[in-house]
Amino acid sequence: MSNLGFNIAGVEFKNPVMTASGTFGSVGKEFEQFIDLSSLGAIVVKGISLDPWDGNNSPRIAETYGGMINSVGLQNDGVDNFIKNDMKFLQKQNTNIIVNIAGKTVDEYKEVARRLDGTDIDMIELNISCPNVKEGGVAFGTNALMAESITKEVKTVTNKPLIVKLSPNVTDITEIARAVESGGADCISMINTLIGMKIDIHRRKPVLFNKIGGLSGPAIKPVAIRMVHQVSKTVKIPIIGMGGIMNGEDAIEFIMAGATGVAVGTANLINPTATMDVLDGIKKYMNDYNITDLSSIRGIID
Amino acid sequence: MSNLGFNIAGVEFKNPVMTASGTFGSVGKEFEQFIDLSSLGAIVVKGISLDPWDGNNSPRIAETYGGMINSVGLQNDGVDNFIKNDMKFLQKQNTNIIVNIAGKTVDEYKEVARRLDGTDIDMIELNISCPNVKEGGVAFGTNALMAESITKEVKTVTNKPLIVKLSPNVTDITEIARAVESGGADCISMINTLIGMKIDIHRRKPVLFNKIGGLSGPAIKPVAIRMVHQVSKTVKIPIIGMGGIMNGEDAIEFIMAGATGVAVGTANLINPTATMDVLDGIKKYMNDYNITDLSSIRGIID
Amino acid sequence: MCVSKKKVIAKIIKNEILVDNVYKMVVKSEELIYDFKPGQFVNLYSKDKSMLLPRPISVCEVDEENKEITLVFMVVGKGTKEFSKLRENDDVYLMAFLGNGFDLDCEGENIIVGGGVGTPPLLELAKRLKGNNKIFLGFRKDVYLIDEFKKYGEVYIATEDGEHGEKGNVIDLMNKYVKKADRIYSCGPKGMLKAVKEYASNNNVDAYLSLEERMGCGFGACVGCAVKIKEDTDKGYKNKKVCVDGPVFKACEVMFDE
Amino acid sequence: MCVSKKKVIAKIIKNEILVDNVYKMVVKSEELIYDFKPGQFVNLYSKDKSMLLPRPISVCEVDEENKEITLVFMVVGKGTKEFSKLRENDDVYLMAFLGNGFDLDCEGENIIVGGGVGTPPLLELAKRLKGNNKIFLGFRKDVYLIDEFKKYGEVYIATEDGEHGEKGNVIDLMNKYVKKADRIYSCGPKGMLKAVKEYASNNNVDAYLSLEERMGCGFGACVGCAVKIKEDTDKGYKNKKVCVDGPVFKACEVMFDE
Ligand SMILES: Cc1cc2nc3c(=O)[nH]c(=O)nc-3n(C[C@H](O)[C@H](O)[C@H](O)COP(=O)(O)OP(=O)(O)OC[C@H]3O[C@@H](n4cnc5c(N)ncnc54)[C@H](O)[C@@H]3O)c2cc1C
Ligand SMILES: Cc1cc2nc3c(=O)[nH]c(=O)nc-3n(C[C@H](O)[C@H](O)[C@H](O)COP(=O)(O)OP(=O)(O)OC[C@H]3O[C@@H](n4cnc5c(N)ncnc54)[C@H](O)[C@@H]3O)c2cc1C
Ligand SMILES: Cc1cc2nc3c(=O)[nH]c(=O)nc-3n(C[C@H](O)[C@H](O)[C@H](O)COP(=O)(O)O)c2cc1C
Ligand SMILES: Cc1cc2nc3c(=O)[nH]c(=O)nc-3n(C[C@H](O)[C@H](O)[C@H](O)COP(=O)(O)O)c2cc1C
Ligand code: FES
Ligand code: FES
Repeated sequence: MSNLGFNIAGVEFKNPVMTASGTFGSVGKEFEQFIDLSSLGAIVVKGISLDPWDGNNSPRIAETYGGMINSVGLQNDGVDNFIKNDMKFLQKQNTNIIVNIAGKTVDEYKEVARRLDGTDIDMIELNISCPNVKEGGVAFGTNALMAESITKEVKTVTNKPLIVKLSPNVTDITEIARAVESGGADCISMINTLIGMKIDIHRRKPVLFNKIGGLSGPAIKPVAIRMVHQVSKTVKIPIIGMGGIMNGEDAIEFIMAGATGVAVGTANLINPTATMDVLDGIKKYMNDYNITDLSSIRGIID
Repeated sequence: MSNLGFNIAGVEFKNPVMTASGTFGSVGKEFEQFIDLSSLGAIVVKGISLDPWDGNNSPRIAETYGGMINSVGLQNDGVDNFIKNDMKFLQKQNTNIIVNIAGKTVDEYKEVARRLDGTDIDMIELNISCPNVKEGGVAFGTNALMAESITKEVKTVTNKPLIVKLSPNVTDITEIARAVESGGADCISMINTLIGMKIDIHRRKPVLFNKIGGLSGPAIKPVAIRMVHQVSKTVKIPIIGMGGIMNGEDAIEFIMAGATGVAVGTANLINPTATMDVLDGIKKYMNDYNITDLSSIRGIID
Repeated sequence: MCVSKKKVIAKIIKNEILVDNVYKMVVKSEELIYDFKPGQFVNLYSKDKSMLLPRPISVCEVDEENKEITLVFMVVGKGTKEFSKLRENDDVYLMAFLGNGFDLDCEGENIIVGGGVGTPPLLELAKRLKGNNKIFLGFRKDVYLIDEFKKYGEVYIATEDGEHGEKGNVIDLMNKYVKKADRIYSCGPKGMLKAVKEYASNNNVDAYLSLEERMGCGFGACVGCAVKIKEDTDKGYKNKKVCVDGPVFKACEVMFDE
Repeated sequence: MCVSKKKVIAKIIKNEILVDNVYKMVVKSEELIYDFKPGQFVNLYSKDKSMLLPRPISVCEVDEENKEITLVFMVVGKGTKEFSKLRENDDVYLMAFLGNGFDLDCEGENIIVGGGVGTPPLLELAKRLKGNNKIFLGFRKDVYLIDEFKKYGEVYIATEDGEHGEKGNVIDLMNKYVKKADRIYSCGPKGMLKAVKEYASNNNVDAYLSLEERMGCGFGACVGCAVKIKEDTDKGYKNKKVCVDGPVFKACEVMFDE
């Protein structure tokens, strides 16, 4: 039997396949009819803020060559509604629950984290990289000092292991990675979306109401692989890799680049069984090459 | 008759369609059999350095989803050979000649520019954004102070109008754009390639000998459009836009985002008549919408 | 796992041009669960892998016995262009059935109002409604599906130049021909839907509108397809998903951005 | 403008499987200029728009009269998989004819050495060479095109397990059967080419090798396909392009990286 599991900061994962925040419904309910949620390594919940957020006006989605841009803007019902309405569903799923959090100020992030601390979730993912809301933390994600300090601050209010999600829209991602590591992050997830824009030349307007949005999908995979590779050579904490994963081979590429876990994002929207297809593909690769433990190929690229 | 022409720093362009450096052979000879070179707005020559450069080892090319990564590494025969061997061919082409230059030090850049100053070329394009050679100026392109100072320095040794080519691998492209503008750049071209990586999971090695390379092609267009739009709202000098242009509609998108000229890169490799197809597509769009001058849609997006 | 939606490979039974740029395509899938409500839509997926996202297309007719679905679509871009070229026996990836659909519980005077490619989804609705149907269809120029609609009610047609039916728009015709109305069902361009909403509110009729928005998934996963729907919140509305909470909404609750 | 290469839409005349994963495809184009040299290759382009780059495939045979080109390729990835599914009358985008090809000016004892999918391009060469051909073909397991080669010379076959021909490799066979050699022509895996180069230098024979490298364009535009070729420069070599300066190079000038 091949071993797909691992442990991050005390949390056991049965396999590396997680969902990328915001691409799996709010908590995954929409996918129950397509896959067995308990087969996931983790469900990563859509970005949660202190108060309910409206998100941006529509259109929020634009298709691009081999990718898409979204400007959803972290629409969510706020942390209290999440705890009240969604925790029960999540607790039943027999998989790890990671909650992605967002805020306009350090205090807001802290308050969300504090309120989640008492719940039954497994980890918190600090989203300091959402390009879609001015207040969505993107400033924290593009400045090493701020990235370090918000990580530190959030660590003071929660005992949950903390993942920090990095933005690719930076000159030197290793600088930010080092900063959040020294701020006390237990894990890094990367990459969030690249900032992109699409113009409807017939209407002479941006396709998105918000003009710009986050580019995701297979188009960005080479950037994600490069950054995961760079960061894995820079920090000691584990990485959850994502950006354009469509199948098991893509996931293996991330693992070889140095990722411990992987998250499937845009692929979920196109193919609702994508996570299970990725998992099957990983198993097939291991089988084809007689790999009994993923750790034997993890970070194998110099 | 519709007007496709414009003027940048005293140089007249008959139309906006240029070639992106490095994707059109060294000086375009390979394309003579496919298109009429004189129909181009400009030929942009592949990166030229002071001494001949070898470039990187092969493999230098990896295909990615909707794009490609290259690590050619500015292989070229040096400025003197260029002047001796290629100028004559170029002078016959009845179109603008723009020479893309690279160097390891400011002095090398200056010396290349100085030697070109006496020739019959129309403009110099300062490549401070090549991700493929450590010495290829990428440091100049990711640091605003260095970008400003190299621009200033090169301006002192040449009377040719100077285009500065920006790297997209930065946190804030408007900062670099402002810096080169205040350094005296006459024009900005953008974007160079994003840094990417691809792993061959069967061989367990990066596909490229050089590990990382520059991602180009339609996959990156949304990033390019976003950056051209940002920069066009920031600086007053004109922009030559590029990144994933495959057809006339893509070119119109760049022009609406604020580009004065456009350059066709990766598309040339796949479709050797791409530049002419782009030009025809621009004309068709103008015709369909009764546009007599491109300036009426240039930068039309707020 | 409750399986109600499914992504399947369907077979093209027929794909014919109705009028310039408008195609009627019949697809068949044995795998789907044909528990369908008029107003629901399907996702069609492109074979060109540079286009990742689904194209939502409303269901025009469903033949549950033969497991066939009729779609009518207009070619407006690369995706619909590709679909227009599909031929008999070709395959197409499809997800069905998506969205909420229209309620069929009104047995009185039904007013059905369609505009352009908003008319096809109203056909199966007209077929299944119990009461009495008056059907108002507006087109720019070319008209289609008229004979089919005539089977299920009185049909009134408006075109911009009056070459077919009467010159004008559906609201003009409604003002002229509607005497009594218990419920209005409408699908079409935003301008028309706004006018229908106003008509309904002026005449105090219950109305349902089928909306469109750009979609990322079509089944509730991305929150990409938000519309503002009136609700008792601080702001007086909530962002709802066209793909699962809609595409059909109560007209009085739809907030069109001005 | 001198037009010698062209990107055209060619028609598939035939596409058949030779052995597991190896296909023989015949394509036809009236538009091409059939001024062809053995050893040249074509670019095939994928229809799946997520794959932008051309796949270089050597020409196995050319029928200039009927304007047909035979290609033999092995399925190794997504692109070749797609090509393997092309059927009679399907279209394929193709650019031809690319590269330099082999010189045909030797009328003495020609030694032709092929390995695996490196053998097909040697068929048209064997056909056109004037002198006397001895043909050495190495395969891992399955062999193909043997009967075709037999028409143009004495054929010696090596396979890893000896099920076909003799057990061993082509160098073993050459050592055994070559008495006199005026020129060697070779195409195949890098390991084999290195051994051929060594054989040629040991035996002081003129040899030509057809190389492979990953390509961006196939016609000289991207400088993506560099190989180090000995030349009188500071460093003793120059980076040359496989796609236009090659794929055929003098063995003694090829510098294999160790
Ligand atoms: C619920 C619903 C039902 C629909 N039913 C029908 C129908 O029955 N017949 C019909 O002809 N059309 C219908 N449409 C519109 C149809 O989805 C678009 O015309 C189609 O997606 C355009 O795709 P394209 O690739 O040809 O255009 P492109 O402009 O190339 O598409 C680019 C992207 O924009 C999206 N897009 C473009 N126009 C629209 C639009 N109007 N609505 C939503 N997304 C759009 C595409 O899905 C794609 O992601 C419906 C839309 C929705 C939301
Ligand atoms: C001059 C030349 C002639 C060739 N002739 C033949 C032939 O006659 N028959 C045959 O079966 N094969 C031939 N090859 C190899 C053939 O080009 C590759 O097997 C093919 O490109 C693989 O494409 P893919 O999409 O199936 O593989 P993938 O691995 O999915 O391709 C990914 C990318 O890598 C490139 N690539 C992968 N393998 C190679 C390779 N070995 N050489 C160059 N590029 C590669 C592809 O072109 C593509 O850009 C030749 C290669 C060259 C350079
Ligand atoms: C529609 C959509 C919504 C997203 N919402 C969030 C979010 O709420 N929080 C977050 O950290 N990332 C969000 N992301 C980013 C993804 O989690 C992921 O980092 C990114 O899409 C790259 O992965 P992919 O290419 O597999 O989609 C969102 C992405 C998409 C496409
Ligand atoms: C093979 C290749 C070689 C390139 N060489 C150069 C170069 O020498 N100098 C330079 O400034 N940019 C170079 N570029 C970058 C392009 O000029 C262009 O900025 C980039 O590819 C984006 O445009 P595209 O997506 O249309 O290709 C090269 C790109 C490619 C693909
Ligand atoms: S389209 Fe994804 S939630 Fe509606
Ligand atoms: S493949 Fe582009 S130069 Fe050879």
